[in-house]
Amino acid sequence: GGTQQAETQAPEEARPFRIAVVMPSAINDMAFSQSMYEALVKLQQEMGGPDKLEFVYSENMYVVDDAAAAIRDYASQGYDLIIAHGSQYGSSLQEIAPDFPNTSFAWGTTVDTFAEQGIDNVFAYEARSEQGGYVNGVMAAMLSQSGVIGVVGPIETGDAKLYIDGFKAGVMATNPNAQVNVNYIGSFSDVALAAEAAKTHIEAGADVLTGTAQMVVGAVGVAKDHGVLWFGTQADQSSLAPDIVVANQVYDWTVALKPMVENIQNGVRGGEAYSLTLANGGLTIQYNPQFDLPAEVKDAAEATIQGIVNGDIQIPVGGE
Amino acid sequence: MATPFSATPKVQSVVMRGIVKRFPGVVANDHVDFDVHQGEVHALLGENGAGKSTLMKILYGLYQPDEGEIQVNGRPVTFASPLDAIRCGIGMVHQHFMLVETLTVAENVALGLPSSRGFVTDLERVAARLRALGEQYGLPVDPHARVWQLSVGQQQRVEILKVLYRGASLLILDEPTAVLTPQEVEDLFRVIRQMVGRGHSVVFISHKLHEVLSISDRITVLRDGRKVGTVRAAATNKAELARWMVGREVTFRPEKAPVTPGPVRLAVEDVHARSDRGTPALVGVSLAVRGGEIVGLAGVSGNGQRELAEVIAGLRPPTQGRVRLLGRDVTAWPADARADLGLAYIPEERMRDGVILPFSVAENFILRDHFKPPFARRGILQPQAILAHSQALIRAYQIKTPGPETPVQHLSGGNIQKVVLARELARAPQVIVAAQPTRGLDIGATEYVHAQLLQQRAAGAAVLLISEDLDEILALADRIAVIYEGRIMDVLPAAEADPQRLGLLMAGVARATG
Amino acid sequence: MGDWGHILLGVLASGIRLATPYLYAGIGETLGQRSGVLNLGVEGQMLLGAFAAFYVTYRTGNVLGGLLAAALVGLLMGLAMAFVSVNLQAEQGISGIGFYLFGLGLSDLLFQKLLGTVDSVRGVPDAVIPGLSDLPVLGELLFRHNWMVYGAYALVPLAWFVLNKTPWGLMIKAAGENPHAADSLGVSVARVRYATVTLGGVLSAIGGASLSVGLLKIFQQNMTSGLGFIAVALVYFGGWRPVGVLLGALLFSLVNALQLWVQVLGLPIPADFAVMAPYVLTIVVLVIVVQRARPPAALARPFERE
Amino acid sequence: MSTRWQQRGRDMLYPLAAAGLAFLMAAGVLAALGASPLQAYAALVKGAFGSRNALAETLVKATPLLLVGLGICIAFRGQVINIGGEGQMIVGALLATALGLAFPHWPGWVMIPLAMLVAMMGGAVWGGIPGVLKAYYNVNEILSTIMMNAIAVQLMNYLLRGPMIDPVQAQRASQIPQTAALAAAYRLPRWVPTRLHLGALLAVVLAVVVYFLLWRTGWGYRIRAVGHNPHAARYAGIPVKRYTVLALVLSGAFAGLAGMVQVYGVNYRMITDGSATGFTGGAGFNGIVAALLGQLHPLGTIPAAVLFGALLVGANAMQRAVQVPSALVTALNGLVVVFVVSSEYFRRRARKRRLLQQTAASAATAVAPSSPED
Ligand SMILES: Nc1ncnc2c1ncn2[C@@H]1O[C@H](COP(=O)(O)OP(=O)(O)OP(=O)(O)O)[C@@H](O)[C@H]1O
Ligand SMILES: Nc1ncnc2c1ncn2[C@@H]1O[C@H](COP(=O)(O)OP(=O)(O)OP(=O)(O)O)[C@@H](O)[C@H]1O
Ligand SMILES: [Mg+2]
Ligand SMILES: [Mg+2]
Repeated sequence: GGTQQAETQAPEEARPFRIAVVMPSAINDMAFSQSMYEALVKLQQEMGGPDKLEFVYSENMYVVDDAAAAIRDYASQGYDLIIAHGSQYGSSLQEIAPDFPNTSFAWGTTVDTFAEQGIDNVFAYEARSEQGGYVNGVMAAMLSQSGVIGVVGPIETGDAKLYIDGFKAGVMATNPNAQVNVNYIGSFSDVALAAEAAKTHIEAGADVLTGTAQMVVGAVGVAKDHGVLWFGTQADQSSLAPDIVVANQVYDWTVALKPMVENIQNGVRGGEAYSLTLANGGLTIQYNPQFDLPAEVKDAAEATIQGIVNGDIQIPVGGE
Repeated sequence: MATPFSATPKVQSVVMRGIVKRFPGVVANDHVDFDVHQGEVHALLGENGAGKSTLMKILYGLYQPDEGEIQVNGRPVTFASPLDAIRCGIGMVHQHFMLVETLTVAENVALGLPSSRGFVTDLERVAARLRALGEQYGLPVDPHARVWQLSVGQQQRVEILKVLYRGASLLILDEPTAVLTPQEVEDLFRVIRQMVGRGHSVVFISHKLHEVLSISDRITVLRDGRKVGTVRAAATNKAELARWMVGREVTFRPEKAPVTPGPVRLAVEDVHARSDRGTPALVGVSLAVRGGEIVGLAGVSGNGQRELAEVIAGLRPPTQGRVRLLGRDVTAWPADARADLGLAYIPEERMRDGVILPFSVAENFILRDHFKPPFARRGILQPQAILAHSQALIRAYQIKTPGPETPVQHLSGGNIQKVVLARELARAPQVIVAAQPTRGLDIGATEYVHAQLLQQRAAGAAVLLISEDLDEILALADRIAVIYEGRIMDVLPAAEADPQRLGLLMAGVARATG
Repeated sequence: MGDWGHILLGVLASGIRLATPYLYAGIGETLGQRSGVLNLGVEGQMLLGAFAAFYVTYRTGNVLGGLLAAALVGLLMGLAMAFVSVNLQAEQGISGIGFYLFGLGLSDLLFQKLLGTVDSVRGVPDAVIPGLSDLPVLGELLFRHNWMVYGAYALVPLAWFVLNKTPWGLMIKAAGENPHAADSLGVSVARVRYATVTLGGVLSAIGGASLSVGLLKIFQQNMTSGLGFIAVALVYFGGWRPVGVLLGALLFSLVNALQLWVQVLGLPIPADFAVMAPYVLTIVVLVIVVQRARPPAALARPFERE
Repeated sequence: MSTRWQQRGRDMLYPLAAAGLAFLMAAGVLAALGASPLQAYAALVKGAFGSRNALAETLVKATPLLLVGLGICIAFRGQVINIGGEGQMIVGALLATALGLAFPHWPGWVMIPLAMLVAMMGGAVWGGIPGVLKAYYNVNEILSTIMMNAIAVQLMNYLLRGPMIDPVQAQRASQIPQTAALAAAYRLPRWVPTRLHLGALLAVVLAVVVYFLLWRTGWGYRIRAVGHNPHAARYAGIPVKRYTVLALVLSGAFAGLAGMVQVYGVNYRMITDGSATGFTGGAGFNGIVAALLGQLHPLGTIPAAVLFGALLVGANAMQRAVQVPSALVTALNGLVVVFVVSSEYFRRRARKRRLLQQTAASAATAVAPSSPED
């Protein structure tokens, strides 16, 4: 059984709100986990520092059953919200959450709160990364002279697949004659192979590249060496190669976290799903200020964002 | 003779005093005194495990003594490693050869020596010097041959050359004759005499008393790690030495009762086979052994004995020809089926092929029968039956072991040999193939093995005795076959054989008619 | 036709590059194994080397300093491994796994505490050899890599030379085949093994550096991602000969380069199977080309006189 | 008899002291990172043993280590180095999961044993391939098992993304690479409210079985004989190659079972994060360490696996409690492994010195006393 708590009765000032997060990679991966870590730091500042929001994390929890142990442990320590930041953690949550009915859990990236299974204390959050992918795709298509664009991915699933599907759609919508070559290297950590994949793309004529997950830092370096343009996602990668990074889709998880915290403080423990979108500001396209982006490209990007926000542009993603 | 160590001082005298060396559970050397003078051959005698090798390894810097001191040319020395001993002019040829089989002869010799060309090896120069040295001492070798391609006798030459090359003037030869043919022993003795003539000194270890008596000036006998005494060779005899070593009288001529041979139990017909290297090793060998008969197979090692034994045992498929056991054609049978039919096999390299060293004595006894009742039922081992069997064998064969659970690797060489023998003979074999069954054994153990083989003969078994020791063959065999380069040169009744004639046949000199 | 030529060229150039870290680590491991020591900690040494090189280069801007730092770190790791396997006679399989975990963790820890985030450096420059680099086909294939790539290939004849033409080579081989024989001639087996294992550590660390400041110019946690273990496997592939290791590294890398192309060209093969290809082929080649080499007889056996 | 146990007890002191030394070294790093070592290690111990749940987690972690370790005992006794535990776990789990999902309506007591069998077969095949390659094609098993691991990972990724994907996920945009959940009836019984499942008990029983197999049956005898001395085994008529293959087949079977147990006992479905460790938790590797620390003895592997499991579980708890980077935990594990395996030297030396003293003291006996080293 879980520890009984009565956080809803407690006045906000009485004690800090406590969040624990379990992440699959390191908090400085320049990608998925770092974006969550930064969101928590930002949220902490916004809420008024450690006195108001306390958070702890377990990083590199790529072993699914270790993550489950961590989640259970945090739950029994009476955290207010436990975030399982990885789609692979879903089934663990599904099992643990019912044992701690007074604790809230959050699962990303997904839309599934297990409401159908009768569980009411799980939130879900996802990033509609295909949106930023689409915008990046539009810009990539316009900037590419060769009409060949390369993508480096880890394995063909999850967040990576969403982003890449969106990116492809964006390119095609802009230049139907363009060619998007996709390379999944089969790993989230093999930077050397990611770099070589980027080189292969360049050999195959690509003059614009993008990619997703933490191993792409290897590909960014290659792009830099060859003066080929790069579009980033998940975190701002401009610092790696200020000359060639055009823009990044940046995740701001606070957009999902804030309403969750509010809900919990109001006694709602779960059942809702949040999406980071361009519309709600959870996703933003951050242009690299050091990159001299032609005005018409930027305008097209802004127009695309607008189109996605107001629903004019539908992005086809999903099933095989 | 210019060697890299030509500056090495001549050893005029070595004195070891009060040497004590303990191993867990054993005092290998217990206050042993030993000395060697320039120009002398000093033999070291003792049963298996008496401490001979240990004493010499201490002198060579391989082991450090727990107590005692060593003096070279009157000055006390401590040898932290063989390098120190080598620098003093001491060299050792080990009981178990210390050669890197994958390297060439010249490389083995050059190993550890600085090169005249600095960063690059000077193997040609080493080879040239090696040839010169070989000529000087009558020890010819091919410097560019790989060691694994050499016969045992040749390997021994390399060992001696290695030592001489380093300028040693005191040579320790630890059982150098155990694996040599009589001819090779003669050659070795010639070399030893030549070296002594040049002012070198030699420590000679052997279990063969006649060798010791013929080559050495003085003899020291060890027993159970203690020194029994030192005598001048001229002032003693075999019987006395044996008594010193064993502590009792030893018979040298085994009692061989007359037995009427029965039907042919083992027959090899026109067998051809290849060696591990793919070269022809047996070329049309035919041989028959009757029940109640010991046929000795004499020959210099490497002439196909090993392959013949393996073909009979079912471990090497012949390319041509048949093998019959008890009248049945078993050419296509696997090894274990032949063993079950009544074949016992005592392999030549028993440490490698005959026992599993980390296994207990009891486990080694069931090496062939671990799936058969009473030792196993439905695949499950039966500890009581195994234990009872082991105790019976340990008693019957007087194997010196703390118990059946002791790992075989803790036993002495002679006792390991007894384990193999006991296992094979306990299966009531009808046919026995025994390869070099007494090699490396002390006289007590040798006597015992001989008695066992004769007892099996008396019980009606057919025995094929493969040995390089002509004395052994002459003492035991009813008929003697000689093998040379994969062919049987001749088969003689024991009565017609003598060492000279056999030696000629073994050297491949065509049938000595008359 | 020109297209395929272009692809072939691309595959070759990328294979040549990808083989670099395998060569450093594999040659180092070959020397160690020839002397009788199995080092499974290569991956950890590579990671620490990669970090040291990156960090020093990052802080000082001096890539030579970075390489020196990597060598130093490799030296220390090699000495530690040598101490454990030679003096303490520890089971080499597990102690290697221990060193791997140690290197994996420590490199990551230092990365987090000293750098904090992924960043890039200028790193080792590409060779631009006037004339040669501009040759039409060969120039791209052979003469436009960074200097560390050439270093890796230069190691192969060097290691061959040391093993087969020098007194040290004799001692190394003897220590690995029959340490008792070497010992009985006054060769210090311990010293030989210390030398090879330490040198192996240095080379592994340099191999790691060839990633962090050579090929990629970044550092990321666990950036070797199993590469060190493949390097060990390639030593077996190569039959403990430097040239064999070279062939193995090239085969593995070329197939890897090829599978990247297969994906880029959009051939209808699931990516997972493409990624699998180098591993499968390495085994298949060994089955077809019968491997005759035997491991050094004393491999992974601690040496003790009594 | 009692002295033998005394000796065993004394022998345990060395690895424990060594681990202590490793912890002491890491304490410095902890302090440098601003964490209190005392507090950290207290959290570690508490996280591994401090409560019923902690203990259960430790045992859950130890289970696959033990199962893989048992296979390693068999393989290493047969002188084959099986580094392929990770791949064998994956393949075993894939087959067992596929079976459970294909037939969701059978009774649990039918499916569970069947799934175990199938998983063992899967692992056996994945281990058997390197076995055959080694015995008949002279392909070194270190090489082939490392390669087979990578192949298994990609096979898993392919199957979990494609043919075996959870039908729910197949319809979603994100397509999480996981299978559907197994039927509730197929879950290994648990000791609620913890995650401790039947697999742990099974592993302990199997440790005894492996002990029995290795030392009380003809097959085990042969595996050990072939391992210690293939020449003598051949001379005794044992088909050496077949037993080399068998050693790897059995070893793989145990790893395959470990994979199945992780699915049927812990996760109830297969999920991949693209890496082997994501699923195996590194048990395919760490099982080797556990077996070697257990002196390649199936019964010795039990405490070794529990201790190693405790270290892994406790270290994660420590990370949570004092918020040290997980990297430190990994490095600490590495140190512990190195120190513990090195401590064996001091144990051997002490034992030898003791024997020498006895030898010096008592009158010399001709034959060494029995001191089985296995
Ligand atoms: N959804 C995800 N988003 C971001 N990172 C992830 C995700 N899932 C897994 N990872 C990370 O990917 C890494 C493992 O991936 P990868 O496949 O590269 O490992 P690997 O190097 O192949 O491992 P091994 O060689 O041990 O099999 C882990 O750090 C894990 O945290
Ligand atoms: N390295 C060692 N460790 C433990 N015991 C040893 C070691 N070397 C020798 N012994 C033991 O010391 C004793 C003397 O052995 P040693 O080899 O000196 O005998 P030996 O006289 O040369 O016998 P053999 O005629 O069989 O060669 C034996 O009991 C042997 O078991
Ligand atoms: Mg990987
Ligand atoms: Mg001796």
